[in-house]
Amino acid sequence: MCLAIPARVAELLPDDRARVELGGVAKEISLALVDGVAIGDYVIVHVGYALSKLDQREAEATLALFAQAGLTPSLEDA
Amino acid sequence: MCLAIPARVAELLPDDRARVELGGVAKEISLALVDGVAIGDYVIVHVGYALSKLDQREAEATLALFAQAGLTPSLEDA
Amino acid sequence: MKYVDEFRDGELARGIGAAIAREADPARHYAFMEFCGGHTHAISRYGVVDLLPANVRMIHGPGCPVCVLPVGRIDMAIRLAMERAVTICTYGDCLRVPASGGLSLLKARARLDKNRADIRMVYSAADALALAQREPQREVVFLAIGFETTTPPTALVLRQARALGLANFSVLCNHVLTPAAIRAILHAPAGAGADARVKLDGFVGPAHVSTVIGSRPYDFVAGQHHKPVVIAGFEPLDVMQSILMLVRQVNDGRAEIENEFTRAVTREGNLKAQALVDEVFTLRDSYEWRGLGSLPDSALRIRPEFAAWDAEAKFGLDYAPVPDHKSCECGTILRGEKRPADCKLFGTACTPETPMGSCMVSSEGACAAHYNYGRFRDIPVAAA
Amino acid sequence: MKYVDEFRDGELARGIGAAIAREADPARHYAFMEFCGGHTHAISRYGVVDLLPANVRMIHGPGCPVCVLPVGRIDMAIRLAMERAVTICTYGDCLRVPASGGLSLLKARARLDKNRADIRMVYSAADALALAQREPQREVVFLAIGFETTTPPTALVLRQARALGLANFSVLCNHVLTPAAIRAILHAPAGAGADARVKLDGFVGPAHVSTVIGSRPYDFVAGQHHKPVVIAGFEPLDVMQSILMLVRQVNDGRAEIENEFTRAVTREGNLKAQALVDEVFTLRDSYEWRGLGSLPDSALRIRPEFAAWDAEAKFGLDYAPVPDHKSCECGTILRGEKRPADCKLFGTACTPETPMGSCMVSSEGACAAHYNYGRFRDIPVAAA
Amino acid sequence: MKTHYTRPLDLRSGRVDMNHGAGGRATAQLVAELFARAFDNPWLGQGDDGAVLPAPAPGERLVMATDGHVVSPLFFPGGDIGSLAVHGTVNDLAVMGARPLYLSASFILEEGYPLADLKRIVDSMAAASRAAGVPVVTGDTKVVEQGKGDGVFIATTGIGALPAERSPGGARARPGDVVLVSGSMGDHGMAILAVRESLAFDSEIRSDSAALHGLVEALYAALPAEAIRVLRDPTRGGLATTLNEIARQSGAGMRIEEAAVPVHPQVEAACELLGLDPLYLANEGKLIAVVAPESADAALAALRAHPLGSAAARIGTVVEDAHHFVQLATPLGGQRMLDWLSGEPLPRIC
Amino acid sequence: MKTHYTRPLDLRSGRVDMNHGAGGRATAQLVAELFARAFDNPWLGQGDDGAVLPAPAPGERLVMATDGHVVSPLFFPGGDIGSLAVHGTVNDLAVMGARPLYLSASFILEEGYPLADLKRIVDSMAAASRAAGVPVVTGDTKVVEQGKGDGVFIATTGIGALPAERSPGGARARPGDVVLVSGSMGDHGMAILAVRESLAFDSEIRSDSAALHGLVEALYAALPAEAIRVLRDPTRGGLATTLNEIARQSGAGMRIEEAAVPVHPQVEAACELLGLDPLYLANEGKLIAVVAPESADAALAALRAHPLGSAAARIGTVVEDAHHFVQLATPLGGQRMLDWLSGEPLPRIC
Ligand code: SF4
Ligand code: SF4
Ligand SMILES: [Mg+2]
Ligand SMILES: [Mg+2]
Ligand SMILES: [Mg+2]
Ligand SMILES: [Mg+2]
Ligand SMILES: [Mg+2]
Ligand SMILES: [Mg+2]
Ligand SMILES: [Mg+2]
Ligand SMILES: [Mg+2]
Ligand SMILES: [Mg+2]
Ligand SMILES: [Mg+2]
Repeated sequence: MCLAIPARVAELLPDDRARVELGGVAKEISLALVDGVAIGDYVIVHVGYALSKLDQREAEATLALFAQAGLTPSLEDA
Repeated sequence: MCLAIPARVAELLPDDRARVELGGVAKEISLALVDGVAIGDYVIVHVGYALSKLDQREAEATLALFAQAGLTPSLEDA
Repeated sequence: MKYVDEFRDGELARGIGAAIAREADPARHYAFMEFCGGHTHAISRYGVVDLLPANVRMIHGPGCPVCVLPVGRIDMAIRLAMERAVTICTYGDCLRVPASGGLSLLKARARLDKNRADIRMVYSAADALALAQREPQREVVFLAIGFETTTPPTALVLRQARALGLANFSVLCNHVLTPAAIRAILHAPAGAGADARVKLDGFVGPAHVSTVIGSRPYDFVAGQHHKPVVIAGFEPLDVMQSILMLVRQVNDGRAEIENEFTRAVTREGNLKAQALVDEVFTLRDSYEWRGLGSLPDSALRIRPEFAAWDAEAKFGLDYAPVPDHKSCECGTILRGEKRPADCKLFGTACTPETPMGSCMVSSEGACAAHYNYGRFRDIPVAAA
Repeated sequence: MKYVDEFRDGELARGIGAAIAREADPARHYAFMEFCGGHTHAISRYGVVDLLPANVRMIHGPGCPVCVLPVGRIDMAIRLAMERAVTICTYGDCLRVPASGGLSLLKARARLDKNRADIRMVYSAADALALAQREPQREVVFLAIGFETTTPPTALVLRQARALGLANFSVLCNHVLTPAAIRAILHAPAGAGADARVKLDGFVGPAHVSTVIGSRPYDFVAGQHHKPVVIAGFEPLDVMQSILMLVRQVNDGRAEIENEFTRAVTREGNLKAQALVDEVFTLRDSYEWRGLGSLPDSALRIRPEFAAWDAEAKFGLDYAPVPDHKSCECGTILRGEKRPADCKLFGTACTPETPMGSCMVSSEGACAAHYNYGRFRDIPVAAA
Repeated sequence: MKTHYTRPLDLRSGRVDMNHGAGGRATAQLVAELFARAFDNPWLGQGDDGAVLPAPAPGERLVMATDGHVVSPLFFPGGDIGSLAVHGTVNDLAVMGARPLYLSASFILEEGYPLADLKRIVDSMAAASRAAGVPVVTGDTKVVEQGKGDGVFIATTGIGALPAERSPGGARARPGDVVLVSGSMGDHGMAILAVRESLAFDSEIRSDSAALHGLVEALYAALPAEAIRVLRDPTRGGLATTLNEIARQSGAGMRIEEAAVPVHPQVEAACELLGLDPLYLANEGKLIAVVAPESADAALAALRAHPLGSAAARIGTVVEDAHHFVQLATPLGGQRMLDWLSGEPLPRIC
Repeated sequence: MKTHYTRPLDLRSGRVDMNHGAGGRATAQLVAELFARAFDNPWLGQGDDGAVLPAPAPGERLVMATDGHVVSPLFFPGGDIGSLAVHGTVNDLAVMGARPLYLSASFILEEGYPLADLKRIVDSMAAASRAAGVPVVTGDTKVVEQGKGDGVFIATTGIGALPAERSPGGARARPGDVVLVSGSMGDHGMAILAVRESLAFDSEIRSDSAALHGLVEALYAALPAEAIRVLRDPTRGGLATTLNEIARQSGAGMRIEEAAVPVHPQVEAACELLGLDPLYLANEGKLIAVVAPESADAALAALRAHPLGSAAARIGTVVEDAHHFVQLATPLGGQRMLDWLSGEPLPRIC
């Protein structure tokens, strides 16, 4: 449920709106539900609204966790 | 102007309406503008209203007049 | 069709034609105006001129309700539909009448937002009223046009609307009066082509209009203007017979109101219809006729008692006259000074698809009748 | 697409899959419920089960907002459009949800007089509001559905509508609460198939719902029910990682609320959105969930201050429950007792074109996901 | 295991919805359960993007004709849009002198249209196609939103084979040729008007909608191919417009005897009521034939011997005329032009 | 004497009105000044009820295909309804293996549609027809009242000639055959969605609308005709539905490698935003080819050598499967079904 996707904020617009960019596609959305968004931030977009900011450091950490899970125990021990 | 056509009253309907007949085609019209119409009468129908009754005797007289005009004087004199 | 077919009989026609040829004085010309478009139509459609001698000429009068409707009145209806989101209901004849800006009701309809407004053809005024009753959220305006024949039905629906207290229905009234137009023809000042002006020898009088108003209203034509009138039915034999009767009056030096259409027309007319019209309508001070200009006491307006159903009052409409094309010769054609083919717009800029002047508007107009039915007479055609 | 593609990497997936296989105890079975349809979709669309060992089984939960919408609520919207000439605006997902009498919003739309009413898809609640502003003569009702993610946008448009004093706009509110549904799953009485009932070993917790409500509301699952929860993103690697984390909790005998989706979910959630929701909505005493029955305190209604924009108040609507088809097994499927192919209606009377039960409604429902993506697993297929 | 089951189309109370045009399973189901079943033939059954068909015999040329059908109302006395869509295109092939071979059909359906009515239309179309011996070999179905269509539109295209010796064409009329019509004028147009809500009157007028290729074959059987100059079906615009088209294409004029043009008495009466001219009303089962003078009698006899031509009549001749006017001799003995239709034939009050 | 003058059509600010469809002078004028002028060819110029055409070469069979075009909006990045109406039908002929020869066009116009826009559409259609070398040889025009149409609908029908040795067909795929696509999937469908007011987003996505018969000829030039089992253009319903159609017709299954299916990155991104799957979106210039395994490399090379096939890819194989399922290997390494499109592809929130 709740189809949402992270998109990069490309431009801040009046009235709490922003232009976000995802894979070359741009769309205007509302920032009314999140505070303190800056250009370059990633936000999670759902039905035309940003629901939250994406924490880029946490994203990298999660990816690192994935990679670590994939390491065989022997390699991990090594 | 004022396209109108004589049609035979085939049926008297409520609300001052009638069913008229012309060459096998039947249509419902209003009799609100004419008084004393009976079945079998011919009325002159214009935009769905009878404008007047047709005087059948006068019609015959007019046709007779046409025929008379067509008679050549010589014949007429004869 | 009884009382129709008999009046179109070819053999009788030839007989009457022969009588006209026999009785018309070869030494003189006869010029008669058929006032009504219905007669113009019958003459053109049946090729009646071919049965008349060369010295009897028919001049097509202004008696076509859509032809005389001025551009500004159609503009009013179009504005109501476009700007006031109204549904205009009107007779099919009106849909193609040219308005300002290259529009007509038909073309305007193509530009409407049909979710809100519309322009619809009705067969009868009652259909417009029924639409307003059926769809109370729709604002319906009946664009009423016509001479004395369509006026009583309009009066009836106005009376009904008032009785029903119908809030979403009104009438944009353009009913005009035949006698006033005949008077205008008789009074018309000579134009630039005054020399060429044809003296009218008499009138073929209206058929169905006369069933309503009777023959009495034409008395002034004979009395004041010394012109004969023969009221005639709309079938071709009626027209021919009335021409014969006019020839006879002219030959006799008479100027009388005669009635060929005795099967439907009386001296008094339809008193019930007249009373009804009188209850609902009153004279307009002045009304502009396309091709004839503004004529006093020549049209009807809705009485103040019915103001709630008078579209002009309800929507605060003002009439803005729009001049006809300056090359249009309708005026002189209606007075018999010129013929359609004499107009330089005829058949080029002005055709039934794209009429420029009033006479090209309906198939009953002088120019349209000539375009549709008579154009071939302008040129020699090789025989089969 | 940054922060998307990396989370779909096939090589990493195989690594996590191998870790799960390695860490899962071959001597036992693991049954985890992914509550959210978003997870169900990711699992089905990416074939995640093929990367899991046979003793780890995923049970598809009720977390799909259109699946849980009961027939009676769609009926209310359809009645508004058909009988009250309203324009219903809603998300695309709702259009095909089956209602009474073989209808759906899409099929009802085909029966409307579009001149008066309509049923339209919108991408956002704001589009419905904009329509009402653009067309003041149109009565617009936004059929609002969804869990905690779509609720804040609905709250925003309600606040705007009140600020604008918009008279032709209202919301038919069907916002529901995730924690209440999880509670219902945990409390569900054993059905006839109680013996077959699967003990749930833990939950994959909602992704985007949790960005709004945070991780705190799931504490009762661990605290009262001693079940682990791992909040996970909706990408396939997120799901796999969360399964690995659940396996580890089970192996360790832990029951904790863990968060795999740290890049977007905090313990507190989006406080601004929560405050807004609180301003506009309040708890409903009870709300019927399709497949789960009536659950107390499980949904939101619009506060009395906004009653003028609450379609239920504005139009005096009453909810009439409509029972599901008696052969529908959604309830037992949601509890893991049965699988879609066990239902005798599956794939015959009940298909995505003609769904009979809630699980077949959206592609996120358990039955629909199996029909669309997994049906081939029910039968042996010859290899290429 | 049930893998492909779909609930049968609800042809009793179902309606067309957007899914039926989306190209997925619902579209496939509509095609399979309604169209393919009704039109049933091997080409359509293949389910490919088009139909593979035997080519015409050696020496024959192809003829291709198309017509969009948008009639309102969809059902009328004497037919419906389905039968009309077959006849309209078969007739265009027939009047080219061709043997009609195959039809294609493109349906544009409006969301909300009752499937039961659609089935009636499709069944009627299939019956007309079978009766004419011209199968619908390929088709297409689209659905448009309510308010963006009008129930059902059907565009049909036909392929025919034209024997080498035949070559009728609108440009081939020459002075002296004789103009024939196969029956009464205006029946279809008036049948439609009679059931328009706004005009409603009662009559027994029925559309003449019929396939004319049999009648055309009868004509070719009776006279030398070369003697058949022009064949045409006077549809929209009626006899008047069609004669003008021929006159313009041939650069000739015409003289028509109005009294010789057959008109059904009820059509004539309805025309009087509405202020219309039957010569401008559409026909959907009538033929205009311009033939060499020496073959005129044989042509008339051949037409009259066929059930669709029993009221055939000789109505006039082709004449030299640089302005290619069509002139009418009126029953009164006068002359007038019979011009192109100008605008739509709308009921008149004046 | 001026006898035939008509004021020229107002192609700048005029609008379609009911007169243009009445079949009289206004219809004739629209056809003459707009359609005949744009499509300009001898057949159309004849002005008869249909076109008389040379038949295909001896031994060749006829192919007939039809499509109704109802796209909204009428103009979109990469094309418009005019070019689409040509490509849509030419492609149906092409994927039958036929050389497209002739097109017919049936226009259903809505009262009020601007003539200037109609001219743009007709000009675009004429340009597409000329570029494809397939003339529009006959046509028809109807006008419907405002609110009973949607601007312009165009139904086109095509005739092609099928050489004796060719016989691709949806039923001819057999286990072991290789499935190729000529380029990226979903471009047309997404280009249309991008310009729908309700969804509007910015992208450079353009419809792939193009005529495919050149590409098909390149394929036939490169491999034995027998090796080309199935050709199809994945239009409505997209790749997923078209593969299922082929599987059903052939009574086989398919195994597709999802990662091998080319998708334009912006189409992929837009799909993420809207909750759509590119494999269900329409294409209007892409080919699916099922070829014999031994010819797969040659086929791929031939496709890639053509400008319309530069991104061609081998995406899977045909397998035995009594249930004729299309199965997809996901990039993650899992398996799933790729089912028929169910309903319309609507944007999702969940
Ligand atoms: S042809 Fe046209 S412009 Fe000329 S007089 Fe007649 S109506 Fe006027
Ligand atoms: S297949 Fe349909 S009826 Fe059966 S359990 Fe699933 S949703 Fe319910
Ligand atoms: Mg045709
Ligand atoms: Mg035809
Ligand atoms: Mg024809
Ligand atoms: Mg198709
Ligand atoms: Mg409609
Ligand atoms: Mg096709
Ligand atoms: Mg196609
Ligand atoms: Mg195709
Ligand atoms: Mg045609
Ligand atoms: Mg529209």
